[in-house]
Amino acid sequence: MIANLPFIAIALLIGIAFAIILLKKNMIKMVMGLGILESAVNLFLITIGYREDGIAPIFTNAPEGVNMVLPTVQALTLTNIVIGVAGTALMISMIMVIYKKYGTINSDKMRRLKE
Amino acid sequence: MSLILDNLPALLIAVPLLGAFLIPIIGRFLPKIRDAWIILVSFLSSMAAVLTAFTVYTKGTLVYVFGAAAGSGAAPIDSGGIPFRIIFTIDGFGAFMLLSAAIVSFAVVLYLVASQKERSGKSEFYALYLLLTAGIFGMVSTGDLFNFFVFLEINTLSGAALVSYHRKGGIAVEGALKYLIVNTVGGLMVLFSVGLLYAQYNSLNMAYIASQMTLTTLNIVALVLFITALAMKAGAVPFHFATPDAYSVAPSGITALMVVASQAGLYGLFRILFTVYGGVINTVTVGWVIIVIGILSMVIGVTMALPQKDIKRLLAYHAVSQTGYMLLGVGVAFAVLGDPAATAAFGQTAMEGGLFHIINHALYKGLLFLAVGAVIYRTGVWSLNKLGGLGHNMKWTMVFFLIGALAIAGIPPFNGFASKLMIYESVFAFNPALSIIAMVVSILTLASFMKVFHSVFMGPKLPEFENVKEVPKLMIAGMVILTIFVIGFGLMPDLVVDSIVTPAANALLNQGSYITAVLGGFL
Amino acid sequence: MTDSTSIFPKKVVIVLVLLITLILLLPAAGLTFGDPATTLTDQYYIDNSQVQTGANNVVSAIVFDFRGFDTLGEACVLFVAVLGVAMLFRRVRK
Amino acid sequence: MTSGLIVRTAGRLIVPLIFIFGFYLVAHGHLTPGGGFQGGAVIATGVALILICYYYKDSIEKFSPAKNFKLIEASGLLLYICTALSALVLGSSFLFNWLNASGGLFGHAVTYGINAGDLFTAGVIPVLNFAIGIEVFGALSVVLLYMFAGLRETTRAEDDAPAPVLLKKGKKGDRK
Repeated sequence: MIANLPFIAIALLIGIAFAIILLKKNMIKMVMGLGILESAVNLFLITIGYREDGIAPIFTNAPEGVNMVLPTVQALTLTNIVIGVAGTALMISMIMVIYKKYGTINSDKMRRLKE
Repeated sequence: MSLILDNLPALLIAVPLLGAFLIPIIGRFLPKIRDAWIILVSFLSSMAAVLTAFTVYTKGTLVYVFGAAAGSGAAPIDSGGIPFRIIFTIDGFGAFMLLSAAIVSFAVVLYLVASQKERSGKSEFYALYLLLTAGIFGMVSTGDLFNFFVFLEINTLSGAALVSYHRKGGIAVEGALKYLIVNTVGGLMVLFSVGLLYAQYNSLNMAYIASQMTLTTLNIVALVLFITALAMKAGAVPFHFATPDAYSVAPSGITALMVVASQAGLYGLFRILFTVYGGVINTVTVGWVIIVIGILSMVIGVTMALPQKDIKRLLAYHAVSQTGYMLLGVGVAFAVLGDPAATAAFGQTAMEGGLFHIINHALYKGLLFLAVGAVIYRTGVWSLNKLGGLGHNMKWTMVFFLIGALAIAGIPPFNGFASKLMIYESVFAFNPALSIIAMVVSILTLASFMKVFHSVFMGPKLPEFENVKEVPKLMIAGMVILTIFVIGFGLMPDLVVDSIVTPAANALLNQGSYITAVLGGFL
Repeated sequence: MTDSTSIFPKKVVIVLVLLITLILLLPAAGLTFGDPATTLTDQYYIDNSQVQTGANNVVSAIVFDFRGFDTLGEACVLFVAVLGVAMLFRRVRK
Repeated sequence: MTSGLIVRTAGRLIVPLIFIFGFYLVAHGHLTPGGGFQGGAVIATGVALILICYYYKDSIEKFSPAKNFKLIEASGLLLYICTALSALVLGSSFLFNWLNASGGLFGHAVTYGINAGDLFTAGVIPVLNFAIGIEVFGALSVVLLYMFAGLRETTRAEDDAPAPVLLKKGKKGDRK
């Protein structure tokens, strides 16, 4: 069980992220919660691709006769990181515009949509 | 010509993307031809989608391998029969969704070119529009789980950016932010479950995973996450809170396409349920989960819609309610999937009704949003209390709105009636109570729309709307396209069901044919 | 079922979060760290990346060749974000 | 409206090195850890450093306005999709690696197994790496520039004021 520590850490990270997203009223903190969630998923992807004593899957000047870790999940993680950056950039910009118009980033004070 | 026909699935994505990438350059140096360019690109991508769908209906499932050398199959022999490249698998259901997206996206472009004429930031707007179209096309054609996630993110981000287009003193941005946060969480849940499946089967191809699928705890966790996340995307009830906020503040034309975008989430849900998990899970339990989500969406959507004063918000709640019909029909079909006799008796019809409702909903809800957008375009007023007497000056818009309203309420001879009748009949055979709920919801929908119609178009001419004119011709052209399909599908339901809906239903019900199409002789 | 945004009762949230965490602890029981269940696809990539793509870096070979289409999609996501940011901060010209 | 002398001088020294390092990461993406995304992001940090050293208004005057970066980004994407489409014209499928081991550009045959690495291998992969590098560099720079443009710039007096003036009261929404 203790060898599976990374998976337990992932579950805890996701729990923390959801708690932040659902409880915090400061929108920047909600976006930070999303960032934690995304990092947890990235960590999960990397973790499932690890092989005992593996090296990075690159042939240039690699040592002889060792296992390589699984490369696909690393490619997926790379993709997800960029997607996460894009999403965060968009969210932060939206919050900046909201702050300019409303003067607040508290999600309690800005629910004008409710009428 | 054979170059185009051989590579249709690639062109489906490449054409809108190429168009979108060129728009910043065209907008900077040749702003005069920008409108013509966007109409051309949208027309070409819609044509590519229609051609793809036609090829699928005539020649069977299309399998396209990205980056493979000419002549090598989906699962090369030296890999031991595992498809290791990204594969587009377009079967009857994918082709069906492509058709619906193609029709709506082209009609909406015509509308938008006229209605957004006076606004700033159009280069970005149109590029995002094309990217949203490409995202929908990609979601419904891909046969690869991670690729599905990537297109889901394109769909989400471009949808959110488009919602925020008008800004409206921050309200639009707020709606967009809410939509973006909810859907990003959903997207990450999809990715987590993709990771769970990858950890067990070391593959991302849907067909390969389906062929290896067994019932483990991890797979159940993954299924729960998939259902939650894709129901979020589709705007079904426990997660519907972002949908009305986003739809009510988006530009009207965009909302029409967003309906299709949320249905792409529904596509993913059905694809995962039927194709990936179809053979192994307890279909009765999961089917009832889907049915309950559907019933809740129907009832809560329509009850929230009734007291709304904001006309677009009202339509958005009806969109939630109509999503329930699709979930109900397909949920019933999934619940009886393990029972061939029941499937033959009513499951197949329920499935066809649910799927037929997808395209019908895209068409008439698109028409309604465009008509309401036309009213707002001329008057600038959202509130039902302040509108009135517009039928005198906006005759065409009134006719289009009436057609859409009758179609959504399920009145013959419009298309909503055809699909709702199929759902009522088959669900009645499954469980009469569900069918009665569906009918009651339909009556409430009719009541709600009669109220809207009366308060917007009927009554005496109001002095403040004295000078309101009919909308420009291009906007009418966009609405006419959708109206033709609404009436056409209503007049010839049998023809439509036989030619496009039945292949879609068969594609979902027959899991083996999907797997064979990709993996070929390696089973 | 109200129209609420992020304002749930605290107790509900805590229960929900605990539930999510517990469900996600299941993978820890089902998977082993450092020893993937099967490695068919990945071993194929490692063995064939030099033959089929000529790249020494297997991750690069996957990102740009075997799964190059994903990368196109990902570049699009970044493009979407840029267009969205540009649209949000645009100045309205009169 | 500029930051201090030390920051500016250090920035001038470091920025070219950042650009060169980013270019190296992009160019060697198929041989060593790195690639288009990483290299593009590194180059964009150089842009960020310029923004920090010279503030927004001076930077866009000295450097380049955001709309040019948008063109750079679009051209990177066009390079990617045109490379992908070129394989269609040659009769294979979208994104096929037709330059690999062809003898032409980036077409040297690779030694299988562990080797020292040859820059001119891997066919279209380096081309796509450059395309993505250009795209990411443009994209992140545009995002940075627009975000800076959306901010209210502080004046020199505010910058030099003692900290409590700026950080007064944690109450959100007080400042207009």
